[in-house]
Amino acid sequence: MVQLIYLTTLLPLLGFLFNGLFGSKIKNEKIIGIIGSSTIGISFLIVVGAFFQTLSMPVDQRQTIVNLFTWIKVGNLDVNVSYQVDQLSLLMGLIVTGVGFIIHVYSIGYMHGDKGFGRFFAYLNLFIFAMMNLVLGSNFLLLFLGWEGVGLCSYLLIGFWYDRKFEKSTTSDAAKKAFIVNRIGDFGFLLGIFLIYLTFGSLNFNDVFARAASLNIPQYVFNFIALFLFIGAMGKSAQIPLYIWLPDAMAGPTPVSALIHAATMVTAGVYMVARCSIIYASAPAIMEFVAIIGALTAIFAASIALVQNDIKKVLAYSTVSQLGYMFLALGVGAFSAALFHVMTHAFFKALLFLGAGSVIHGMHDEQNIQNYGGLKKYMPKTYVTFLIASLAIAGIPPLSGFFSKDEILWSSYADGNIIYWLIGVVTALLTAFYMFRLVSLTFDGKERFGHDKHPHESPAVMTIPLIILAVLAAVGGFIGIPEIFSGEHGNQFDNWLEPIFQPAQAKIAMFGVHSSLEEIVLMVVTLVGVIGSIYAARYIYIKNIKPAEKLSKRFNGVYNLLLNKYYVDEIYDASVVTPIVKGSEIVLWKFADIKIIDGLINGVANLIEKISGSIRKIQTGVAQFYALIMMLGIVAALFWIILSL
Amino acid sequence: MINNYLITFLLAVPLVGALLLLLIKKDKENLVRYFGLFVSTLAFIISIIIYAGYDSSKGGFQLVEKQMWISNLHISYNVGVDGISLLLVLLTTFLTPLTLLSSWKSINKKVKEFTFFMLLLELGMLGVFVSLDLFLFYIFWEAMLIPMYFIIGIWGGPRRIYASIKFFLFTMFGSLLMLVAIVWLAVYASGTLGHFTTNLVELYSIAPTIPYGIQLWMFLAFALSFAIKVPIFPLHTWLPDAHVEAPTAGSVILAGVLLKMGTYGLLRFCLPLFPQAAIHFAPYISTLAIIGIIYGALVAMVQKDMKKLVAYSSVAHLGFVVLGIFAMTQESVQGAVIQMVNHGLSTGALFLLVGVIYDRMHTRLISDYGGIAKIVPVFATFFMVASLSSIGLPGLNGFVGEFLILLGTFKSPVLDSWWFAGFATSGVIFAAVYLLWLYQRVFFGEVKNPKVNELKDMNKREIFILSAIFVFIIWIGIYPSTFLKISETSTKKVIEQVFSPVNTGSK
Amino acid sequence: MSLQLILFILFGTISAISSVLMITRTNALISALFLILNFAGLSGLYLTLNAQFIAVTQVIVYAGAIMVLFLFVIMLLKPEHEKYFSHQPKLKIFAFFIAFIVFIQLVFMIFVSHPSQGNNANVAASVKAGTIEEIGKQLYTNYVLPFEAAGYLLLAATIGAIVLAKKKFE
Amino acid sequence: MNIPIEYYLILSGFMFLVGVAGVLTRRNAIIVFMSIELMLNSANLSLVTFSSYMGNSTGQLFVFFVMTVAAAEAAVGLAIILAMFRNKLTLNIDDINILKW
Repeated sequence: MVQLIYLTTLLPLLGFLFNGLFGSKIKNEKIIGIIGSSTIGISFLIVVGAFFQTLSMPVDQRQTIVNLFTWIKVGNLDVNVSYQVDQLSLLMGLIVTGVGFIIHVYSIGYMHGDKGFGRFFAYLNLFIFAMMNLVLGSNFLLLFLGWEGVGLCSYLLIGFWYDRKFEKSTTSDAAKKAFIVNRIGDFGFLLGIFLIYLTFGSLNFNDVFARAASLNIPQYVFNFIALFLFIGAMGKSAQIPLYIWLPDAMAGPTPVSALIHAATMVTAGVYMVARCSIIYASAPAIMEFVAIIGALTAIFAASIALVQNDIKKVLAYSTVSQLGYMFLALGVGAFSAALFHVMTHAFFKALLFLGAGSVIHGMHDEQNIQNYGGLKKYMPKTYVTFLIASLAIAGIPPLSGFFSKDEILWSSYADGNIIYWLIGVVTALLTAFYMFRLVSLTFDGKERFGHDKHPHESPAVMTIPLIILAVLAAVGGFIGIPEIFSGEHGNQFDNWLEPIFQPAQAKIAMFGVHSSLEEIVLMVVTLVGVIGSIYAARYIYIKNIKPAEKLSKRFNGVYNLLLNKYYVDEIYDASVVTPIVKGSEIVLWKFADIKIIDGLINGVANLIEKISGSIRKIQTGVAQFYALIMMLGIVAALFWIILSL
Repeated sequence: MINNYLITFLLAVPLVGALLLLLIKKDKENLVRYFGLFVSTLAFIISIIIYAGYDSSKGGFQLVEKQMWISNLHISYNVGVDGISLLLVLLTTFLTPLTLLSSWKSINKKVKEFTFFMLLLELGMLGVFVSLDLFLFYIFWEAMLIPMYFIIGIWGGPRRIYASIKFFLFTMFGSLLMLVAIVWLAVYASGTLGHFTTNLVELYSIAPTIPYGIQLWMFLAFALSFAIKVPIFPLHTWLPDAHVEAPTAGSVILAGVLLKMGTYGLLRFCLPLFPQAAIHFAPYISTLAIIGIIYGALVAMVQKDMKKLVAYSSVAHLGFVVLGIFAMTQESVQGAVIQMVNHGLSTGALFLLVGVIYDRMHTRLISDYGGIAKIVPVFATFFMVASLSSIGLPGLNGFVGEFLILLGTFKSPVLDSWWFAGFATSGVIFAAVYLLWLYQRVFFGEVKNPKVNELKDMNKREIFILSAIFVFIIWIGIYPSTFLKISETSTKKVIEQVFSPVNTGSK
Repeated sequence: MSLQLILFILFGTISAISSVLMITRTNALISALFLILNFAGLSGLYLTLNAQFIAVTQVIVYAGAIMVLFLFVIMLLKPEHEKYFSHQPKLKIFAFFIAFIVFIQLVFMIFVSHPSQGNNANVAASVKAGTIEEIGKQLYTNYVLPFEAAGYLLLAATIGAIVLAKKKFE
Repeated sequence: MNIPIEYYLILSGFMFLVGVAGVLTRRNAIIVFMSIELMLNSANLSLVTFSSYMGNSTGQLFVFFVMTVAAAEAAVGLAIILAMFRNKLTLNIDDINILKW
């Protein structure tokens, strides 16, 4: 099974080609949907097979390299298309294909009747292809191939309904923004790759990491590599200051938001940093930087999510915030905690998005939560699953979110800084609050929509994926039960990933001495706070809407600041985008290019024309005059001869 | 044995074809078109045979034919290919039939003359790439201008006269200096070798012994001529005009092949002949190349005319190639060579696509379009792939070249600074900006211009042309080794010539 | 004073004076006649130089053929009389001045280089060189190619003259 | 042969410069043309002089060819004057300035 791992990229690629080339000709949605989903389903089975095969191997042999063919070979550079099957890539592969498969199935229902049905599945398959390359690639270049590939699919899928209005313009604007912001990140990533090649002379993970651990390399080089790579991660995983594209990415169809912009693609940055853990471990300053960015992003995005009214926007900012958590974890060296959160987040955030999709589907494309209310009696399955997911993200035991979030908070306290922990906790409280604001406004309370809307439960093809995901979101945390509860087995999840992070962990001084009592106290404190904020949210938004309104009026400035997302988009627009566009047009093109460079050249031409224009007057056309001049010449010539006699 | 005449045969095909074409009656336009297509396809087949006959593991000039021409001056008809020129020969013969095919419907007046000039153009371009004698090279280099001048001047847009004269004067200006340098070199050779010669292989052995101070001037004379052709910022202003005014086929050839002659010249002549000067000037030219990358991209971003946008993007792309050449590492030079081919394919494809839509709407202004993805989905898809290839998406051809160039620049001992690669890499952002913005404004959004509703999607002929290009776009993206292998030993040799101990010793 | 010198002075004076008169006459016809006189003087000078063939040819070709052509054209066209110094007189004086300067320079050069000094003229060779026999021999042996070329030149000139002078078909 | 060669040369030079003066000052195209013939003849005189004094016939052969050229020139030149007169109805070369820019 491990050797067949290339099928997990090949099959989606074939699915993409089939649906892309023939999708528009085949009118039958079933065929398209089945082909699109089954390629991913089979891939999932292969990954599962590979997983169990790997599990049966001894711990130190759990890495397999599947070499396919030489990609680029020039000079010392030798890059193969080869897949690395190990604990980390299998974990990511399981998430990608598993959640991917569920979302594919869900999309059959969600996209029903859309004109671009075939195109949609083609893009989704292409996405899985790219994402699998990203997580399976055994070198930085293949990682980058997937990295860019998922960016492309994200672009294509955000702009899927390219003629629809979205906010001030169209969805294609959002798509373009996503791609370009990602490109800014890629710029850093590319520099990182170059520097890696320059430093280690190879781009293969195994070579690079082995050399990083053994060679004596100056500190600043590590810092630069780590920093450049992290810039890439900032773009892909929507961290400050490059997070701006993700909320806009919600312009795409909801399954896309679930798959790409919540469960898989945006976690690519986390995966990449985790993959390069040894490099980061060698650059403590950058680790600190990662933690700070993560923490800031977490609380910053959560605060914006508090007041948003678009159901998907809330979830988008929530995603940004959760990604911030993951980077916080990476920054404090808790790599496996970050990945654990990647996994649980994939479950519950995908579920949330799919649930939101189900609501939007049932409410005929209405997305404003102020126009919902009391939907739980119309769509009970959606409600229950959505509630589970909300509890999970809020971190209520024993749902999955509790374990992963707790592990991050604990690590940030234990290995980082009390401030990280505080930010984490505040973010957790905010998360619980906005999630339950969302749940309350959507499913509880009075119905605030017009009579023309007839909310209905979604078909089975959509609800079954919801249920599956709900189960996963509920129980997914048990594979990572912290040591203090599970006893001598320890944290299963950590144990599985331990060989990957072992070299990095060895470099960072890990786990200062902390008592388990401390851990439990912190856990309880957080839990109490979270429950309190859930209660507050439910109280305010179901029973008594007044305080919220009063509050928002009283702090009108703050409220508007949050509602307008701190005006970051506008600031970027005014400080970066407009100057570049206007500067290019007015200064570079119209002035430098046309006036100066071209003007200089045309000026020379004109000058010559003018000079010759005046010189040509000498040509009177009277032959005698010419003869006279000739004679003058003869005089001069003879004179010269006479002098030399 | 026949191998020795293969290249002469390759040159003869378009020449004889062009002459035979003159015998066809003017009004038999379709016959003329089929004949032109046949001749150029034949040239392509021969170039494939040349490829088959070329041993890429050996490197060096192969399939060489040498006939003394002006024996007193040791000027010979000397042709041959190495890995670098072979790739460009293949590109030329590949693109020419496609461009002829693309102008099947769009060129209606003076079809015979058009086909004639296209074949002559092909001859000139092939001659430039296969010449191993500076004198012969110079003849082809200049001769190629003439058909291009007419192609722009007769079948061009409204400002074609201005554009064609500008094109002609610009390139002419540079090449005159080159002529002076060639003559100087030949005279220098007569001092060292005892006889006047323009034979490239002989000059390779003696040119590096030219005193450093004179080498600088020689280098500049050659480089200026090539820099105009490439074009390197700030000598690029002929390019947008020529591109915009030229007919589609002209633009494709101009972007696809003609610009490559400049970079090819840098690689074939400037570097090996004047290694010390090249090393001395490398940082300056690289700086100009990087300015070109960023400047070209920024100016492309704000263009209102699609063709002009693509033209400025060429400035940026060729900046990468020049950077790669002057970084002088194996990776970057290989990248530059493959990027020459890439640019020919992807920019050629973009020009063809703009031509396709221009044939239907007779406007290239971006603002006249919008939302046409729904109306012409096939066209939209092709345009998307071509744009992505130009942007440098991994898995397509553009990435391989750009990546190698940047990687090589990063580790270049000649430039010896991260800044070059750092700034150049920012070009990847801008490329995405201008192309995606173009794409968005043309294809996405709502239909604003009611005329576009009647647009017809691409027909079979157009699909065939672009598919042929896309095969290679994807091939190079996924399995570039096929092409990298061809030029590997040749580029290695160029770098060795630059850094050979003799040169560094005599400094 | 030898006869030769007397003849030289006679023919030289005729040539010089007639040339000056030729360029100063307002009537083209008179000018042409003076030019013929000048050619006749030249022909005489050639005889003093033992160049019989050239002397005869001079009379036949120049004075006979070419000048007749001139006279024909002059009479055909009836050119108006021109007022000699009326138009741009300064320029004309300047032209004469220049011509004079060049003449001085020439004379100076001739006297400085003094060609007659090292010249031990061989009369017999000189006489032989001027005979028709010698010239004919040279013309059909060493100079046969230029001779043919001259023939073609004349043919071309004939055709050219016809083409230029004939009235256009309208 | 007792006349110094200088005499002939000076005479030749004098005639040449008279011809030059004629070309430069006259406005009648035919007279200008005749002045040119005068210049040719002065050159012929030099050639014959040298030929005779050196006992070598080459100079005289040259004169022969010069005469051929002069004949051809006269024919074509007069034809041009004719054609010109037909177009412009003048022989005044001040009016014939089509060489002007």
